[in-house]
Amino acid sequence: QDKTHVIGVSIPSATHGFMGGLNWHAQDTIARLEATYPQLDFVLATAGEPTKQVADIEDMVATRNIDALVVLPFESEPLTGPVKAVKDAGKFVTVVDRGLSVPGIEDLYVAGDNEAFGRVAGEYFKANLPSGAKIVVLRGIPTTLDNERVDAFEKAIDGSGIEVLDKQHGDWNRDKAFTVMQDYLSKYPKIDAVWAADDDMAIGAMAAIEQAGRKDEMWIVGGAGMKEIIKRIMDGDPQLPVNVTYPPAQISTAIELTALKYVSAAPVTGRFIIGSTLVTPENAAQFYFPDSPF
Amino acid sequence: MRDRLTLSTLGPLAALFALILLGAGLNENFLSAANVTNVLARSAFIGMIAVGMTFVITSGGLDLSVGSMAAFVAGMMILAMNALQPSLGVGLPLALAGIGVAILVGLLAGLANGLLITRAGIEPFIVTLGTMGIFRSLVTWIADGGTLSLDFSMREFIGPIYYGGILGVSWPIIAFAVVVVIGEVVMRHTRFGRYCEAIGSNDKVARYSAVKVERIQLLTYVALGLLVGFATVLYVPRLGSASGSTGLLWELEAIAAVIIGGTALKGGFGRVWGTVVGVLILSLIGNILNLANLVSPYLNGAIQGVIIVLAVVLQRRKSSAEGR
Amino acid sequence: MRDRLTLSTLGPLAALFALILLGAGLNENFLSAANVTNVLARSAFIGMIAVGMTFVITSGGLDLSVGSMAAFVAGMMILAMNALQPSLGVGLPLALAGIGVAILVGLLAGLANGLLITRAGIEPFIVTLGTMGIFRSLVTWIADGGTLSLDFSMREFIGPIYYGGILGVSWPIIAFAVVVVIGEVVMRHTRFGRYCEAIGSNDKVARYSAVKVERIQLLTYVALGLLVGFATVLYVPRLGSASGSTGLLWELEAIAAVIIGGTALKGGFGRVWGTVVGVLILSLIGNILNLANLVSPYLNGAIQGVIIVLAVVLQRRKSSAEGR
Amino acid sequence: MTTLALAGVYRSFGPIEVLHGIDLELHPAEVHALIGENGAGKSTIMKILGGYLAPSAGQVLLDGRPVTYASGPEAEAQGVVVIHQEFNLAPDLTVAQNIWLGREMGGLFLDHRAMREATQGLLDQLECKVRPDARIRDLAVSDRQMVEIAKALSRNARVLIMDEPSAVLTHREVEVLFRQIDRLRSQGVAILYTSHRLDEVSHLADRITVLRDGAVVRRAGRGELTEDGMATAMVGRDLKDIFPPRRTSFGPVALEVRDFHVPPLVHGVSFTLRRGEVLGISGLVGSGRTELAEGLVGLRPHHGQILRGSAPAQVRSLPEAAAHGIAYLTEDRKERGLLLTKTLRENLTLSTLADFGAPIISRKLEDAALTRAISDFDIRAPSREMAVGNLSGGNQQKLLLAKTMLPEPEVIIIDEPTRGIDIGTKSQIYHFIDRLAREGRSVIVISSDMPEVLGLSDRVLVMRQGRVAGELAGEAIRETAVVRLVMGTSEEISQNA
Ligand SMILES: Nc1ncnc2c1ncn2[C@@H]1O[C@H](COP(=O)(O)OP(=O)(O)OP(=O)(O)O)[C@@H](O)[C@H]1O
Ligand SMILES: Nc1ncnc2c1ncn2[C@@H]1O[C@H](COP(=O)(O)OP(=O)(O)OP(=O)(O)O)[C@@H](O)[C@H]1O
Ligand SMILES: [Mg+2]
Ligand SMILES: [Mg+2]
Repeated sequence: QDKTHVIGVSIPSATHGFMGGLNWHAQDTIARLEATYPQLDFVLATAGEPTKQVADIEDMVATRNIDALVVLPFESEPLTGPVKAVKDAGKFVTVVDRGLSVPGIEDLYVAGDNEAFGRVAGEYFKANLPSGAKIVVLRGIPTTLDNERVDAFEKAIDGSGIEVLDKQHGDWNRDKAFTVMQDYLSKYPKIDAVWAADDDMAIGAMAAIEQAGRKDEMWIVGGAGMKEIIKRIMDGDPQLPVNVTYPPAQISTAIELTALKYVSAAPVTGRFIIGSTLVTPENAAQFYFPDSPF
Repeated sequence: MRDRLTLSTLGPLAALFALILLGAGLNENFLSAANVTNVLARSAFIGMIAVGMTFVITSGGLDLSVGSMAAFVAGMMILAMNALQPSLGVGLPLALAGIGVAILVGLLAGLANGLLITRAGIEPFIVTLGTMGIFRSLVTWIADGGTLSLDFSMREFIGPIYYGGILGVSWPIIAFAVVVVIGEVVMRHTRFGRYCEAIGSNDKVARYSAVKVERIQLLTYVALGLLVGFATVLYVPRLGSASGSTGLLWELEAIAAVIIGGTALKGGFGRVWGTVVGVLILSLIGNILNLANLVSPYLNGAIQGVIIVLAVVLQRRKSSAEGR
Repeated sequence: MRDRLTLSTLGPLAALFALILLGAGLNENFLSAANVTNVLARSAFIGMIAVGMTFVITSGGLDLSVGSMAAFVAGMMILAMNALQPSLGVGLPLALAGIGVAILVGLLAGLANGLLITRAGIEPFIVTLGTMGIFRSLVTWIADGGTLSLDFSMREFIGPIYYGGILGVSWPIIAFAVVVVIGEVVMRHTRFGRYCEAIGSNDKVARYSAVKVERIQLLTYVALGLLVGFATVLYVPRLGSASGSTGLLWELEAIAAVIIGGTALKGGFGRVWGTVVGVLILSLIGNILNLANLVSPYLNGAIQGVIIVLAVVLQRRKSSAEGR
Repeated sequence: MTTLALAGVYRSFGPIEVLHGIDLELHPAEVHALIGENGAGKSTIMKILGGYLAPSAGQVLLDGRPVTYASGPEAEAQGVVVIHQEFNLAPDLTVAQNIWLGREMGGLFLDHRAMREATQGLLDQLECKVRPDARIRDLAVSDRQMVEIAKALSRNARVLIMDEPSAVLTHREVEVLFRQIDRLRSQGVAILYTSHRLDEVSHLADRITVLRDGAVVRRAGRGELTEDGMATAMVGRDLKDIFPPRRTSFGPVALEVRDFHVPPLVHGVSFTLRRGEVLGISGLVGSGRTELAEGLVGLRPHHGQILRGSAPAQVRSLPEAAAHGIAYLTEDRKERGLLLTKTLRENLTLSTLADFGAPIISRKLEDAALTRAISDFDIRAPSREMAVGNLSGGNQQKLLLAKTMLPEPEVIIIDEPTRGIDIGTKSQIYHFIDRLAREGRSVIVISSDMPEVLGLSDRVLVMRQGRVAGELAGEAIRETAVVRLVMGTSEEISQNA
């Protein structure tokens, strides 16, 4: 194993909390692996939109002679063709989080479970709210994965008698969520709970609720396990009873597994789905990473 | 300007009233004190920035960097407050230190833009496109891709800057009103405003009239930077955090507000109170879309676009008699 | 124009060469055929749009909607092809139908912008800000918040439009070159180009000289729409899908390319080949950032910003002798 | 037989009627001069004839038939061509591009060579040295005027309407212009001409119409009116002593310039200027007078010495010049002098705003200043709140003068002060300049109007190709002497003087 292997990592840029966490984990893992394995080289590129990501991948192949690609597609559809081209060029391909639209391209698939992310939250709502309860939903940026989460959530509460008053897009953004929540509060005199499909949005929504003085009226469930939120769950904040994980650290798993192919004899292929679990005050400690920026 | 009150000035106001009527018709809570306060307070950030932008655009410039600048200023403010907290403790001194840092950083950022534009003689569009990338990148970098958050105890302490107020009027609204009044006076009744209009209508004539063109232009960017600093002082207490996505597209919103308000994009004619109307129109559109379940939320952007164009049509229709 | 070749024209070229040298120094593969092809081919989308934008800006206009328009055109093209696939089958007729739809939709979208601007007399900034929201919303809505994707078999079939070529030169590069040559000839050697410059320079003079100002302006937007259509015809085979995030910020990139290339934002003077240089500069910055692990990826935006400003400083320094 | 005529034409702008029932006839092969005070309505008449404005009432008759044009270009298609008082050129385009704008040669592709050659031909015909590829932005106003004339000549007019074409031209160019007018007249073109230089009118005109306050007050044939008679008809009273008597005593040196260079054109200029003195600067177009002046007030990079009194003065910018009490009035009123979209008040006070209250500008002081300016300079504005661009050309010039004088400078450099100003007001301005001098100020008058230079100056500096060709003082200031120096035909005269 004297040959140097180059692993390309292409991920969306840190435009919101979750992606920020993912970026941090990616860099952290790369730094760690580069220190441990001198025979590994990493190329990291971040992209703000699919076209840029495709360009990044092309550049990795054309100029950096990568042996393997770890990619978290900005969007599945547009990346499918280009990633397939990488695969066809004989590279090892690891796909993270968002699957490609044609099955069987990647060698390794590491992902969170969007369907479970929505379902777990929905099940908690169903179990903890009476029939006739009114809730509002803050959605992410309009994307397929947002659709999957929301659909799963709605399916999970189906038949519970819980009424979804509204579901607007908070774009996974604190400020936008704050504004939307403020307007929900003006619009609906009674709200029993909020599902903010992301912890950044949960934080924005919480601030709006607090300002309106309706803190005792409703609780919030966010998602993805941001450290501040987890901390408050640990502390037993009644406003934040639980959270649903969607770990940004999945990128670490993916990079590590890919690296393993070049530093060990272990065969690495297959699918690793990291499920979404419900974080409760009881188990919160194990999801708390105070050093992560997320 | 007075004699023209009847015509072009009615345009943006008419559009604003139309929106208010629409909102009131769609939801009875629209005119509630809480909602009005919400809308006004959240307009304050963009509003203060847009007032500064009015001067920049009036004097023939442009600033695309304000959104990123706001993120950068907020980041530095939070960083500074977190760093000083051990020595200053939670309290007024720390709050003042944070405010000072925000204003200073805003001023310096505006100065950087202004110097590049006036000294190096590069188009404002290019300079501020460049600094837009630079400021945003720096925030992301400082925040390590994540969010810079103010220490919780301090957040509680400065929260009232956004949420508090006097006589039921919240601070952001008061600050915004003060900025608007000063801006209007400066634009209409001081040399600075007059010079901005002169430079924007014909910088050569201004130069031949002994106006220090570069200095005035520089000042517009510095003033805008300062106002971004002020806006940030209001912004940080609200959520106590800053990240790479703070202030995203504020520049577009601020410029749009200025132009909806009747200031010419080519410069030479500025209307601060028009800008206020523009800001309110934009805020109200968002508010109304949230309050009314009109259609698919996917179409919010489309409705927003249609209303913006309609608002301006309404305005231009009225003022076309003037031949502007 | 000829006598001025020595001065201002060297500026953008100098910046381009500096970047090329930098790239070649950083990575030996930079000048490899594969990388050069990649960079040129991916420049083609923005490049074609920027050529159209050059005409719009030269005649004193602006179009902020091109990025969203590209998304919308791509969406409609995919929708049409998927709808027609059962009847036409995978093959050339379907590809041609898709291309026809893209061009038609682009043309209509450009026409809509142009009519609102010239007939209703609203500022281009406002109109295209509005349609920017509208087009993007429509795509999101049609795609139901997700992604519209071309059937995979068809994607395979039309893939060669992007990836194929003749004599080792890929189609996007050829198409881009053709558009540039036509654009340059139209700008320099036809009435249309001349009238664009005249209108941008002083529309009243143009009107007094029997130039049909509104018609020319309308045509610039239609031409830009058409070019967005063409660009989309190249884009869809590459990624095979369209969503709300397709073409995000392309408008900013296209406008920046035009201005880096030496066209004045206020209009009156357009340089198509300069725009090409601008597009290449922007593409190369991205490419070079990927070539070397310079710094934290968080700082990419900052480096990009610095290089854009530097490129223009280099250019303006050279041309300041002209007194522009 | 008439080619183009107005019958009972009225025209109002808003509530103000500026033309009250004008009848006017243009005949082929005839030069018809239209004269009148500033704001009398000459330009308005010309715009109506040229299809750029519609009459509020009354008719335009072409070959005896009533016509209504939708636009200027439509009239131009009928052979009615206008040279506008205000420039009508696109600043970013070249000379050739402007001349052929809207009527480019060539088929699908433009025939650049043909257009450049044709342009060169036109410019040669006008003895104009501008290159066809020069951008309008870079041209001096006089050159721009020549381009305007060239553009009109290229149009093959049946009717040529010229609104003060000579206002910014020196006598040599005026001669060229007259030769062209003679040629066109002999080819049967009907010409309508305005000028405030009455000598030109009596030389050129076959027929004269005098306008006062929007109505025709006098019609005359060739030779029926003397220049004095024209002036009297225009102004409505007798004009005597157009020029003030010469001053006889001067104070100490106010300004001294030594070995002054304004690259690339102006070199080695030295002169002194005393208090109470009026120094005229004469020269051909492009002789560098404007560049010298702009160098002196810091608008152009320069080197050499400037002394105010006896102290050296640094003048790197206009504000610095202002601090030294030096003011400059530009020859380019449209591009450098006035903000055309702003009101009179805003323009008047722009360069001296600091004197009108700080931090809040006092509207009252401004209004008072405007009232004074309006009466001092006889500015005729239908409304004080109107955009300056809608003032008549002469009244714009008066406003510009008022603006330059407002800071009460010690040394005043005025470039073409009376461009487009009517004879009555001219006289007022000459007396005003005289008053300034008698108050102990120093005035430099750069002028292409020969009688003005002769009548006003205590000393005359003649420039040729960027250098001082000679200086004349007292009795030596005679037209022939100046002309010789201007043309460079005789060196010894400068020595004698
Ligand atoms: N667009 C306009 N709007 C308002 N008033 C106008 C407009 N154009 C001209 N006027 C007014 O009409 C009157 C006649 O102007 P005109 O330009 O015809 O004068 P003129 O005889 O050409 O004067 P000059 O010798 O100064 O050029 C002036 O009082 C002028 O202010
Ligand atoms: N802004 C400018 N840029 C480039 N060249 C200029 C500019 N202004 C004037 N020139 C050129 O400089 C030369 C001298 O012009 P200048 O105006 O100084 O001459 P002048 O003696 O004042 O003549 P005029 O009677 O035309 O005012 C002219 O040939 C003109 O084309
Ligand atoms: Mg006139
Ligand atoms: Mg001159």
